[in-house]
Amino acid sequence: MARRCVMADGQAASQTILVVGGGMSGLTAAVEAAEVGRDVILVEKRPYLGGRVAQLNKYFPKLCTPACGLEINYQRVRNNPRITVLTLTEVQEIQGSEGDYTVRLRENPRFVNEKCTACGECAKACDAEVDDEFNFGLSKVKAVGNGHNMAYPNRYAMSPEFAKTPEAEKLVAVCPVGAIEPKMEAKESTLHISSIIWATGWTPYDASKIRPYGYGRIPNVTTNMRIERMANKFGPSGGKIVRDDGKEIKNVAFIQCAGSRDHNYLPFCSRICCLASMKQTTYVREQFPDAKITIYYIDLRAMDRYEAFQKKIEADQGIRWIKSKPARIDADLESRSPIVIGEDTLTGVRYADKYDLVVLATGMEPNIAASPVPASGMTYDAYGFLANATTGIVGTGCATGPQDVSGSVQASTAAALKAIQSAAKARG
Amino acid sequence: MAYDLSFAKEVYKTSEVGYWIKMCMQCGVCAGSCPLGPHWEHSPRQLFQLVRAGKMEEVLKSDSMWMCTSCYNCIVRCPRGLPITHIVHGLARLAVEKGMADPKQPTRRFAVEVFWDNITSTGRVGEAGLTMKLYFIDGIGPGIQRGLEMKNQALGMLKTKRLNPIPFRSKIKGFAGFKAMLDKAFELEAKKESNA
Amino acid sequence: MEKKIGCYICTGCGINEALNVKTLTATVAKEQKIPLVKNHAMLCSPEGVEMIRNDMTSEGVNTFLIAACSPRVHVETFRFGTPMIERVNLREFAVWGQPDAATDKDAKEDAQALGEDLLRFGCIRVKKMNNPEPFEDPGLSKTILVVGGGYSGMTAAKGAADAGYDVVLVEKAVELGGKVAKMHRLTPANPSLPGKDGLQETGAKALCLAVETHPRIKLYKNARVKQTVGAPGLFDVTIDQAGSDTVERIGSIVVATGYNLYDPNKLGHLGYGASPDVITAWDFEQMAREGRIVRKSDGLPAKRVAFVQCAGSRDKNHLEYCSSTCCTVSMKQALYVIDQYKNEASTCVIYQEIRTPGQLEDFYRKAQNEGVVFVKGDVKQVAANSGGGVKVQVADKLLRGDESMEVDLLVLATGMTPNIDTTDPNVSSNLNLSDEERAKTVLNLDYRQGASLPSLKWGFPDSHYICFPYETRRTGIYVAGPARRPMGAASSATDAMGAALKAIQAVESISRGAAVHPRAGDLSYPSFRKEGCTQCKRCTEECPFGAINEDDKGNPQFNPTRCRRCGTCMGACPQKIISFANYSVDMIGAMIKGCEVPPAEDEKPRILVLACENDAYPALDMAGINRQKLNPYIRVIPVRCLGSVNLVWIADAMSTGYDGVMLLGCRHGDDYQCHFVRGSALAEIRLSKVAETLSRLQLDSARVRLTEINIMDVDRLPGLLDDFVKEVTALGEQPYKPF
Amino acid sequence: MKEFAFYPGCSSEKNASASNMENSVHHMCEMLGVKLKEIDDWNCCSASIGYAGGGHLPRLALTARNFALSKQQMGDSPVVASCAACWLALRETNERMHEEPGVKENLNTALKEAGLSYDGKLEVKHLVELLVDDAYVGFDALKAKVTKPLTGVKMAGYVGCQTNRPFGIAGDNYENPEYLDRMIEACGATAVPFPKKVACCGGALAFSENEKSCDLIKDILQSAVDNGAEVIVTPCPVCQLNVEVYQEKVNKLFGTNFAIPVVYYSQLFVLAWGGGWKKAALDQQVVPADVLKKFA
Repeated sequence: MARRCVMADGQAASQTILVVGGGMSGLTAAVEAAEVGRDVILVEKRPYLGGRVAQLNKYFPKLCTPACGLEINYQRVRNNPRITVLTLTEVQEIQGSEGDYTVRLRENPRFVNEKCTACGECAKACDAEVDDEFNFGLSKVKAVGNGHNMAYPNRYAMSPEFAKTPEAEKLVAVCPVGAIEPKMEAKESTLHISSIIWATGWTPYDASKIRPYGYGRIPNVTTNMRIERMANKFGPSGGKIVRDDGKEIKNVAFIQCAGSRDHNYLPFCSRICCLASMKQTTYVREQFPDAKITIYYIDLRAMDRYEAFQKKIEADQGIRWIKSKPARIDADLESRSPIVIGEDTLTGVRYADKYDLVVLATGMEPNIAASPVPASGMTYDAYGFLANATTGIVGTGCATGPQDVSGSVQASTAAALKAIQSAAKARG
Repeated sequence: MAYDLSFAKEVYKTSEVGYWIKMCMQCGVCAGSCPLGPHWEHSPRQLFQLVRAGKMEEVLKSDSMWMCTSCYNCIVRCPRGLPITHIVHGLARLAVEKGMADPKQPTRRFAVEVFWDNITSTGRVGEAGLTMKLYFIDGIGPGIQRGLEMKNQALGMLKTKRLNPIPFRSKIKGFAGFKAMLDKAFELEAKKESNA
Repeated sequence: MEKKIGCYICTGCGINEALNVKTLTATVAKEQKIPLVKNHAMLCSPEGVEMIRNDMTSEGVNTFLIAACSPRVHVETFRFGTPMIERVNLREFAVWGQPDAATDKDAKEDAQALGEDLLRFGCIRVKKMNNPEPFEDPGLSKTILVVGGGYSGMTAAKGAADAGYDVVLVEKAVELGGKVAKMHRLTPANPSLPGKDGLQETGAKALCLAVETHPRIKLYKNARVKQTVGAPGLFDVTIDQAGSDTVERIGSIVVATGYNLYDPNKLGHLGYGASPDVITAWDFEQMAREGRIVRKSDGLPAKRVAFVQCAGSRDKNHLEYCSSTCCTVSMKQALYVIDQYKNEASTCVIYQEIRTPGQLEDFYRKAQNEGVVFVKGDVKQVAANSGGGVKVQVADKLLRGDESMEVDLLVLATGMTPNIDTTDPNVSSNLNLSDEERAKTVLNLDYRQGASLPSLKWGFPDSHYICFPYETRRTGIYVAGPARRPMGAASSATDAMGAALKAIQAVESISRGAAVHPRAGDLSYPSFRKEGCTQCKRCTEECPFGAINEDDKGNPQFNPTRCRRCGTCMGACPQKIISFANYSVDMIGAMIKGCEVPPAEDEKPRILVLACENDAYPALDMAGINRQKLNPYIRVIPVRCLGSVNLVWIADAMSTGYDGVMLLGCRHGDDYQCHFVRGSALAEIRLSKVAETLSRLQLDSARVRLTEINIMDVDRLPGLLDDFVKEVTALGEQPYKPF
Repeated sequence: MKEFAFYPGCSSEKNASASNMENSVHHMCEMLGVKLKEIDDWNCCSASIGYAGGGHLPRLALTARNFALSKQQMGDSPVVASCAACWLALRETNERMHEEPGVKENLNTALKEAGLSYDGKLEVKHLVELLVDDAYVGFDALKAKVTKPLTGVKMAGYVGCQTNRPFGIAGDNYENPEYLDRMIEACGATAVPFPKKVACCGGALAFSENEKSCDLIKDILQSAVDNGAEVIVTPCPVCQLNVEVYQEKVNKLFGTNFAIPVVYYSQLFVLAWGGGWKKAALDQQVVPADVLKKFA
């Protein structure tokens, strides 16, 4: 992404729209606005676009790959000269008002310049490994890499810690095109912007905070997002859903509302988890045709036409649906299998059932709660989600509330119109 | 007729933190958390739904509340933040007040007939008196039998100087004020109930 | 302007090591007769780009053949202000995809042959390519028509007007406002916001006023759309207002016709009709609005009210889907009762699942906190009480038994159905509606494929796509609000804004002559040679977007602004008379024939792969990036969509001596992934008929295969290709090989 | 170190069931230089069983009186408790005075009868909270005093309920608190994995429905033994009493053969710091802690 913020067609910089966050919501807002004919600057703090969606194996209800829609959106970005993408970039400060914002950006160093051809020689030569954030720490990756194999832009980046080491310097000579620059520094820049779309998305709720479920303490208790990575054939286990000891999986439980709808953790409903678990039963079924599956739930929330997806999953006779929020998980130390304990509320029967694998359907923590919009006058709800009250700075996707993909796209398309309205007002 | 809310409204108003019962979403965490699960008839969540359904008799005659050991597992896990332990205690108290608690329920007897008297008669627990009274609650015969059953435990405690054999103990110094305070507290509590 | 081609071969990224660039250069210059060929060690570097730019001024180069890396990278690097550019993917296919070429002499030879063929394809393509002239029409309009003046319609109209677009709003009722204006209060959009946890004013009055007084909104109340003729940018919409017709020139359309309530008369099993005190949520809303919540039977105060969820919804005998808003609507209505009767109120919601997604969970809590009781169960029996009110028997799932309750009112939370006419355009009966039937449709589209919008399921014209929820199969027409999918007011407002944006995007794109999603920005559009037409109607029938009408004689009438540029018409045409300036049957045919097929005795088969550029091509590309060995005998030609594959190309391939043809495209069927809806499905149908052609040529039909591929199939793709090559080779010698 | 108001509770009285705790706590604090000043004329908190006889307000009034006395005698000094139930009653009363409408006012109306008042603002500390907190004592100091490390003894840290839920020691994880294991390790002993770490012993039900309680006690003992523990360590007087004293009853009911000593953390410290058998009150064990004898 060599391009700087040069506006096409000499459109006044003050009519440019800034989109913060390059996940599905931000991408959509950016391309939808650009395809109307507006100049858009899309900033993303990671080295690549795609956000959470890029980590998903499949979408519900079609069970299709998110990479397909992402590819189309990347094409739309590539082919549209009105969009400028700035990766590794964060918004430092926003001043001004609707139609006339001054925004300070910080572009963190990639340590690999735009000459990079993604040939991979540096990674081959690099011995240092770091936790693979993309795979939720399920694996390690080289300290220099492109993030994941579908990454866009497909350009390498180096971990900042590694860049400081002498090993990083050694890679300079390895690169055939002279792209490695361990001394690269952060850059600050200032932009003039008419309106801003805030689409910073979500982070999976930290399951280790849900103490009764013992994530991190009890073996073979995992999370739904980790299952997405495991089930992905380019994931850390080559597409296999696995236990930590590699033993066969015959009996899997999904625990809904793991952290959500719970005043101890996230009091709101994360909206997607019911459908995500239903979807994940198909991963399990595909890999383990005879596996027993249990879903523990409070209310099944397959809204509107997703109901058909629920019906489809319900047709799998190997799934038990238990209306119950499990009280806790115990460890069976010998078998390394978790025991789920609770009460089936429809029978009143208490259970203590052992599973080979327990999947916590964790919810969405809004990123915006930890990193609010660096502007004054913003309104947030009780959980840190952005209210859509402010004109000029428009929240969308999971920055405003838990959303599924198509809801995020819907809201982001709407956000593009609001941003354009701001520009229209600025024009007078 | 179910779901007539008059009993529920009474509980909301008069029972200790009873108003929290409104907030239960019937997830079952409390039931799964309770160590006395194998023994009770109604889990906390069931009691709450019965309250909302207006089933006064079923609730107040249930011995489930008396199983509470105050372990607080339900409180810390309840996703709706219900102070379940206290609600259950409140329902037990309501059952006592309405005279609907099973008179034979052993924990009720211990709590109401023995323990409270024991502590309020002097200001502090008299362990020997407490134990004796509990054993002899049904008269001399069963008392001796219970005492014999627990003989070894008592002897062990005696030997290790952890049981004072003399049941009599003196009152705390400020007993008069202590008593007046409790009387006032009971009076205030009764007022709250009559306001319902 | 005369075409001046410049070919630039990059020698970086291992191309120079793996391939004989001199020979490649000669192939372009001598064989393909493109004299301007240059090499550069790193074409994507500023120096490389500078070299090309210099040629633009000094040599007048205006058409570019970039033989370097994948077209999926460096798009912006090689952007020269013209669509007249072609990328030859030497790096991914002939270098990275041939990892053993560095060590194996045969493999190196194969890679070289592959590189040369790829260059030949590129050369032929640029030679056959013409600069697309954008479609223009002086009559193009940017006015947006919004049909429906309810909450969604008004929001869409105001949204577009506030962005500076003229809007025509048609409302069939005498007044604006739709259903929301007739509601007492709304559920909070986000109850977790400070001070917004309770019932909200509808705001309908203010919105109506804003719409009525908006200088950019032209309002037709008491009116309906009588007919829609034309195409996006050029729609002529006849609006019938109280019997008098007006024609408006319209650019794009938002349909926001809202919903209907499920007919409660079908809900006898839930007690409807058993007593006047069993009413619908809508009737209850009206009561609350009038401020008198009373029993219908005797007018006495209705303090005890029960609400039945999923009344018609989630029921295979009624509506199979969840109507999405009923749970919160009932909570809202229970709060009305509590608001009116305070501590005397007794409300209860009989439910299956409580569905309060997102922050709406706080509204559930709010309702509970106000005293609403929730009963999970099924209504078994409802009977009128002699003294008024009803007795309801519920199979109570939490108390695990039958329970009876007495209430003053039983409110059925009836589901919603889309207030729109939709049809399946593939069912021919829909095409032959009577004039009377056509007149009843929402838009009465003058489309050869029918007057209605195509539906997805259950009559909702929702998009099939997760990533692109506004896509419909009628370009420039977008649906918003509960007409599209069951949703409440807050979602409808967002949805309407999104639909308005898409409508604006459509008129802006059309004004530039550009396509909308998914080939956004494409300036090409189909043209056809009328004299060659046999009126077979395949193009008019198969176009997934209904873009092509027919005249009285059965000749196709193209509507470029309805077109998405997939080329399905081009693929359908047996006469090969439909083409784009930069994509045609002739062009691809020539590329196919341009491959240098070795004679049979060389034992080097050639397989033509026609790959969908959306998913299959990126998958092939990724395989190269991953250094997976791609079978060196395949020759990949990307196509816009498998729908654009004309069967003549298969004949071309066979007569050229290819051993087999493989079509790689998106999944079709129920969960299709084809971005042009039916392209890959149509290709499959066409292929089923190719056996005949092949047998005429004395060829085994196994030589041609369609395989569904998605972008994630990178791992299995090389194996699939190898297998196909093996199977085809096993069929024996292809008789049309050159000698 | 400053002096703290101390609420020992009924079981810590002379010759009461937890007098072994009180005796060892006394010596432990002496060795640490922690000064605890007993609140004069304190009364019973009614523990976990006062609800039925006392109901809501009278029950809370009991603790409010103790607070009021402490305030009168010791000003703003935090109130320290060593008994789980006493500490919990203090924490809870404070919390409910702030969170439940009317409670603070009503309690003061009642307190007025005894010539007292309380604003709900005194800080409450469990004795353990002083030990684990560097601001007061801290693990380093606990370790530094060890002269007779209890090397080689395997112990199950049994935290139980009320020092753990709902408030927890210094915010430790109530499903898997770690402070007790760390204390065991600080004494030089070995903490074994113990799944029943936070299980309930039946509390006051041991009195009224002993069999039900013994059911729970058996599981706790079994888990400790299964995991190789030679000693069970606890901070809670009810836990200690129930798990120790009813072993014989459990053996009778279930045909088991348990004889595992159950000691307080305070006893361990006194022993490990060289305080000897008597100061550690280890002579007050119903199930003798012979395995620790060699450290006396």
